Amino acid sequence: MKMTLSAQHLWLIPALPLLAAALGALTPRSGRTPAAGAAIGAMVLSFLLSCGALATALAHPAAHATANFTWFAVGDGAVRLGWLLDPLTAFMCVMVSFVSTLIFIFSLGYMKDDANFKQFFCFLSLFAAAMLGILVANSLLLLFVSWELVGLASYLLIGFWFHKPEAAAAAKKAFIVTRIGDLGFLLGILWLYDSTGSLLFYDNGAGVLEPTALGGLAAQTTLCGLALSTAIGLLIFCGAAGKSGQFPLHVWLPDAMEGPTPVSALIHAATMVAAGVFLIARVYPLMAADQLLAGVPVHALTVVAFIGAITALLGALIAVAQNDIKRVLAFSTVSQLGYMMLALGVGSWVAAVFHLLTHAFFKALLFLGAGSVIHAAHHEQDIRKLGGLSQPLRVTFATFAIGMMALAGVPFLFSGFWSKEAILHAAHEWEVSHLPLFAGLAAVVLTAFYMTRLVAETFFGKARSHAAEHVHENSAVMTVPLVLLAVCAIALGFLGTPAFPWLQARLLGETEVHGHSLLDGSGLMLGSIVLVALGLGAGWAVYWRTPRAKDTSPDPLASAAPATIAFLGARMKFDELYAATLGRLNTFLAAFADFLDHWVWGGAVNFLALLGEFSGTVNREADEGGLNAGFDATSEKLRQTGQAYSHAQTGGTHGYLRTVAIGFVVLVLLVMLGGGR
Amino acid sequence: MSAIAATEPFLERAPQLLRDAATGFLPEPWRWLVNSLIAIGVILAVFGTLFAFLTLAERKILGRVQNRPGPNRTPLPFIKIKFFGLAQPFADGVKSLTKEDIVPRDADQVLHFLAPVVLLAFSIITFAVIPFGRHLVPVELDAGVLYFFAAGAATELAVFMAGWASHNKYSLLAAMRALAQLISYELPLLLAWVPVVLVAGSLSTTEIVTAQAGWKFGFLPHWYVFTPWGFAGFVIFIVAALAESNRSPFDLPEAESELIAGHLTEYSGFKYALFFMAEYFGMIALSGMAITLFLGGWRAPLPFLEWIPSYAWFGAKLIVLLLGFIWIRATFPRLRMDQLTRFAWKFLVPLALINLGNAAFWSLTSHWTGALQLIRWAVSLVLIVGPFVLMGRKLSAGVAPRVYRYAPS
Amino acid sequence: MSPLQVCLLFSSALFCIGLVGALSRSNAILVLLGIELMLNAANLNFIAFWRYSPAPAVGTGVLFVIFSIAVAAAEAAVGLALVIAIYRHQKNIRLQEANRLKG
Amino acid sequence: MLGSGLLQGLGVTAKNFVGSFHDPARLTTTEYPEVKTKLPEAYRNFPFLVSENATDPMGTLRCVACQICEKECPPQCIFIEKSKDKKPDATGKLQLFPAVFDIDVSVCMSCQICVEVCPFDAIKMDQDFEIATTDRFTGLMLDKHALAKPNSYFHEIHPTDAAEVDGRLAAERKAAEEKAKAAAAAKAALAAAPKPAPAALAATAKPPAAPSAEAPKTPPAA
Amino acid sequence: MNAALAFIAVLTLASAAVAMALRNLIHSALLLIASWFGLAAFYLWAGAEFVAFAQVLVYVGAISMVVLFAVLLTRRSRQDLAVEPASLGRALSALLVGATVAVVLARAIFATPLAVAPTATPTISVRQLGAQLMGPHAAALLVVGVILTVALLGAVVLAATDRADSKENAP
Repeated sequence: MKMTLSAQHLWLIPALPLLAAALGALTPRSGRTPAAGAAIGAMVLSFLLSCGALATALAHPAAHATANFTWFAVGDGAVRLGWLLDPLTAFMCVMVSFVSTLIFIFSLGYMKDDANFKQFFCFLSLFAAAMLGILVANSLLLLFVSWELVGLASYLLIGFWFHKPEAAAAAKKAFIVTRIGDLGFLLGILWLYDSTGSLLFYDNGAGVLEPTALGGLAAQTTLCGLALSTAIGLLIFCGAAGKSGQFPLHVWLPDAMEGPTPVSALIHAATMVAAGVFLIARVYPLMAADQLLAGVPVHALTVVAFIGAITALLGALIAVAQNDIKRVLAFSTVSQLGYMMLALGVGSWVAAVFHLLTHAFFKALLFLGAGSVIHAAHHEQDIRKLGGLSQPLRVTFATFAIGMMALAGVPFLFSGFWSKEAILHAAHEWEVSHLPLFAGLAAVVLTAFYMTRLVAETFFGKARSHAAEHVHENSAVMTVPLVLLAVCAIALGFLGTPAFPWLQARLLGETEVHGHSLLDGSGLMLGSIVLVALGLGAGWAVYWRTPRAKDTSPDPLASAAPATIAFLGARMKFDELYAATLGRLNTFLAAFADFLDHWVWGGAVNFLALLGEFSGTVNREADEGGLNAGFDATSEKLRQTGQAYSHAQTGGTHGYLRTVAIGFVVLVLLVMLGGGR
Repeated sequence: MSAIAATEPFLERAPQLLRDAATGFLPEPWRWLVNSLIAIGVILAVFGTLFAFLTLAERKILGRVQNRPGPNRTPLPFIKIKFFGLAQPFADGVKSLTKEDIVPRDADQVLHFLAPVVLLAFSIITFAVIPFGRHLVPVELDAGVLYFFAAGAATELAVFMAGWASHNKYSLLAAMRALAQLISYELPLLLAWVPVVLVAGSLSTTEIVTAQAGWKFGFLPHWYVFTPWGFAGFVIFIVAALAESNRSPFDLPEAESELIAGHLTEYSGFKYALFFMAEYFGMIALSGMAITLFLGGWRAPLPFLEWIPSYAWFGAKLIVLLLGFIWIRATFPRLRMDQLTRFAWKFLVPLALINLGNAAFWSLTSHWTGALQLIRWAVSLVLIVGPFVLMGRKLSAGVAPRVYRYAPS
Repeated sequence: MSPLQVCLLFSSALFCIGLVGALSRSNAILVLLGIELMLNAANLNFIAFWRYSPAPAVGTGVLFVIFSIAVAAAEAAVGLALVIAIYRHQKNIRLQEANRLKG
Repeated sequence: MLGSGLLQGLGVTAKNFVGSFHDPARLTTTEYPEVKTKLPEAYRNFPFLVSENATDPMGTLRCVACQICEKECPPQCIFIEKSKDKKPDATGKLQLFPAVFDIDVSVCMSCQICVEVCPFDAIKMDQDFEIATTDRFTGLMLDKHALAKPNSYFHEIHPTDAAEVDGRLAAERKAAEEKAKAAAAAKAALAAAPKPAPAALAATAKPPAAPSAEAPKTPPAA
Repeated sequence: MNAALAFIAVLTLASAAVAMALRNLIHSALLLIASWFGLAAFYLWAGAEFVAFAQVLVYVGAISMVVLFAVLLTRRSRQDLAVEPASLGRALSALLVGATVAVVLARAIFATPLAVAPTATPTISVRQLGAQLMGPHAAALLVVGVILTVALLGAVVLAATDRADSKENAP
């Protein structure tokens, strides 16, 4: 029986890993196996549920099945959340849960001898839960909540080895930089809520992404002529840029490599960084709403496209000059994300999602392969010290090679080629400008080059360090995920080839698939194949042919262009730039605030205290002197009269009774004679 | 008098017919006067003889219980044959009349004479409201029950007078103890009949009796004694009645072993007999009221026994109750003063109060039918048995069960 | 002289007897009894007015008397308790000597 | 439970009450004047004089006025005057008889010494206690006539003693007769002629003597 | 009807007056109780049955006991009961005040127009009284209940014997 999962039960997918995380948190430190078991079990279960969701989504791809509910009601306004099920969600859920499951299994082996093994799995399942939360959310608010949880999980995982100072610093850096992006995102959300009154994407007609709201947003223009939807779209893009490590806010991603490799694989290759792209894909109608206004100077998507292009180029350039195996992969992720943003910018979010899915698999494969290498080489990460590992690490080398070829975009067999091809095709059709296309093509060459450099340096030639000499293949628990990922890296490509764009059709909601022949790609495909071959050839020529002798022997490229490589090696000095500009601004503002607090506010409070004391003394003086004397005189007179009356108090009951009787008589007489009637 | 339906059996109407025959011809004001005089006469005659034979029955039953025949000697005045000592009461009467009536020199002559008179007067006027038969209610009062206990309240006054007037510090002391007993048992007595009034909804004795009409399941009469709170109220009423009329376990005041004859020490001759007559009248009145309140007054216990006249039923129940009193007197040892008051204040009063609550619950849930009826019964039962057992255990906490060393167990 | 006036005369006479008794006797208990008499006189008034009132059904007079009887009972109890307390202090209950509260 | 003791008590009295009507063992009171209880045999009250038969009590008194009892009676409450003439006793022998035989019952302490010392079993202890009188002087001075009671009454109140005494007297009488017969025979033999004088023997209606199993005592010295 | 009223009035007034005049405390107490009976008779005559019985039950049953107990408890010997006559001065002043009050009251009775037709003796059934008591006067009933209990406790505390006192003010 095909297990189908309706929108109402969608929340189960993120809930299970969250439960596992909670379980992990509660079990004592020694409870290693239960925590791990719970995490993996939860991931497998949510993967199965995701398949069910995918089945329902594919049944009627056009529909956006939602299940909304009221979280809390304040006065007459109510905050409503909900779950959304459509092909985009389903594909992403399947991808995230599958990759997470494999990475969890991999980290069983990788983290085996780590002290707080239990926490690691707790944080991982927390992260997976948050990521799935983003995917299934039908409301920007719920999405934002999961977004922050993902940020928190990445901070915890990056800073997992908190006893290493640079890991703690990297975690803080990642968290702060993504927070800057999230600030923009939050402003966007607030503005959106203010203007449309609701944060639900699809709320049978009243949702934000539905035509009525979009029309309203697109119609209004705000400051400097921007359409409201564009302004909100740009703000949301800030969040996406921060999280996906785009151009201005990409600095944290390479440093995030301080965390354990499965973390890098999971978060900084497959899922978290993809969250930004998913977000833009999710709110794509909002971003694309202002296309209609011809006169409007800036489109949100054009900005996205250019940022994407710059990041792709920038990432690829820096990756070439990195010597740490994980840093190279980090920058390659930055450039690939640039590619996805570029695809979104040029109008084809389907290509972006397709590249995202394929990239997730082979990048996770590469990272796990790097992890396997590091684990085998006793935590040696510098490729200059490695080398000659192809023989001892046979499986790792094979899977790593597949990953490299997919990333580089070796034609036809590997998924990377097809998804990158789709992006370049979309960039080609973009009528605004062709700059992003050229940047993309340049990045293709560079990607192929630095990947071959990486493979050559690590796997070929002679082992250049003691650690590299006696290396032995890892256990099955680490190699099986690699093989699985390798299979996916290859197979996934065939889902979206131009001849049979099944994935694109399903994502767009069409039920039948009409492909077009490979040839009418106006030679773009041919061009890209040539560029890939160029990149591979250059890489082989420089690094493969004459592998480096010792770890200290100079890098051939560095010797060729020392200045640029050094500059690229230092990540284009962005950190120093930021420190110089933003850092100093921040310190100045802090100093100014301190001054204000001490002198301006402090002074006012002290003055008030002084005033109170002064009035107290004046009051005492007045009271002591004038008032008492008069008061005592009157009370004395009162006492005397009381004394006089007390003589009537004889103590004899008869006397009292007699006075009562006489009083009564007098009273009655008064009433009778005094004209009472 | 309510109109006498002609359909009722002859015996039922007999008393009325007799009386109307006797006073039919008189004009109205006089006819009422004569009627009431007749009523008074009848009551005094009937209950006078009942008193006489009650003393005899008491001595015979006590005898029989102690395995001795009891008085059976006194021959009827002129006929020699002696049977069962039936003439005994007349002999007692003659004896008490002929005995010398000694009055202490320093006694307060007026009070000394007044005490028995007041006591007897008040115990007799209590008979005015007891419905002896279907139409045999001497006086139909709206607050009949209250009248009954108001009259009863004056007995304490008489006891005090007796105690004080005989100028003897022992009898004064005994009077004080008797007063303490009477007062502490007046409360449970009053609290015992309040539930009946609460359920019956009226203070008039005739309405209480009519409220107990009818039978449930054909054989169980609607008498209040057959309801849990009714039975508890009946028991408390009887115990309090015993105490009020200074009988059996509570006969401390004139117990021989205590202060001679208590406040009656200085009395002899007919005044002494008057005291006894007052006590017995009190006992008869209280049991009459117990019958009216709890045993369905003059109602027949079973439907097919209706043909027996109502006053016969009242008489039968009265006899049964009085024999019960005598039976209790034959059985129970005398209670010490502190046990007596502790029993009243710490056991009877709280139990009566709880019983009041119980009756309130009963009347509030009167509309329950079917299964609820059982629940109502069960709750009412528990409401009474629970406190009874708990307080009972607390009351007899100090008293360990007697261990007879030599007597065979 | 209507019967109502007879009743009122009766009650005022009773009241004055109580008053005279309370004023003349020095024995605390008799003073209390005098006051008790005055209270009863008041009750008598209520019943008299109720008896001859246009709307006897509404037993306000009767109710008032019931409450007054209850309160009088409470008052008598407390008063006599006081008398006993006084007796314990000064071994006699002459009111003239019980004036220790004078100013 | 508080009430259980009370109910048990009532039960006991009820059982007693009912029992007293049908269980003879329960109702043991004998209504004295009409029903007299059987006095124990050894009960004794004041002495009485035994007369052989009820028809002529004065004539057949066993007492021969030997005044032993008068002398022995500790409180000296017996007063006897001998008679002038004699009358034959049971065995035909001429004996004196008391003219006056008074016992002051108010003084008698019923010590039974008179019975023990009386050789002729003439005085026995009576069981009649209903001798209250209003006149405490003459009323309590019982004379011969009041004291005499037939032997049959003696048998009623002291059956064993009576039987024993009668047995002994019968034996004596038989012995006396045999001696008399022997004497007569001897005299006959002597005088061969004189016709033996018929011994005037008052036929005494003697009840069949109890089988006197014991050996006949030697006749007391006359 | 007036005859019965007059008879009752005379009896009650006589017993009250004698009660106040007597020297023997017990006799005056008992006479006062007799006057209470007279009052109950008046209530009966007026038709307020319930009040009459309540009066008998409360006054004759309970208050008489309290009074008599108080009389007995506050004397050292039998002579104490023969209370010395009120001093002439006080008696006279008392009579004077009493007389003035009586005159004023009588004047008030005769002056105010009370002419009311003698209606038939109204009867108020206990059920009506009960409804009144439980209905509008329920609060008053509860308050009276509270007053009685407080008075009861107060009386007990006030009249507690010396033994308790000695224990209390022991250091």
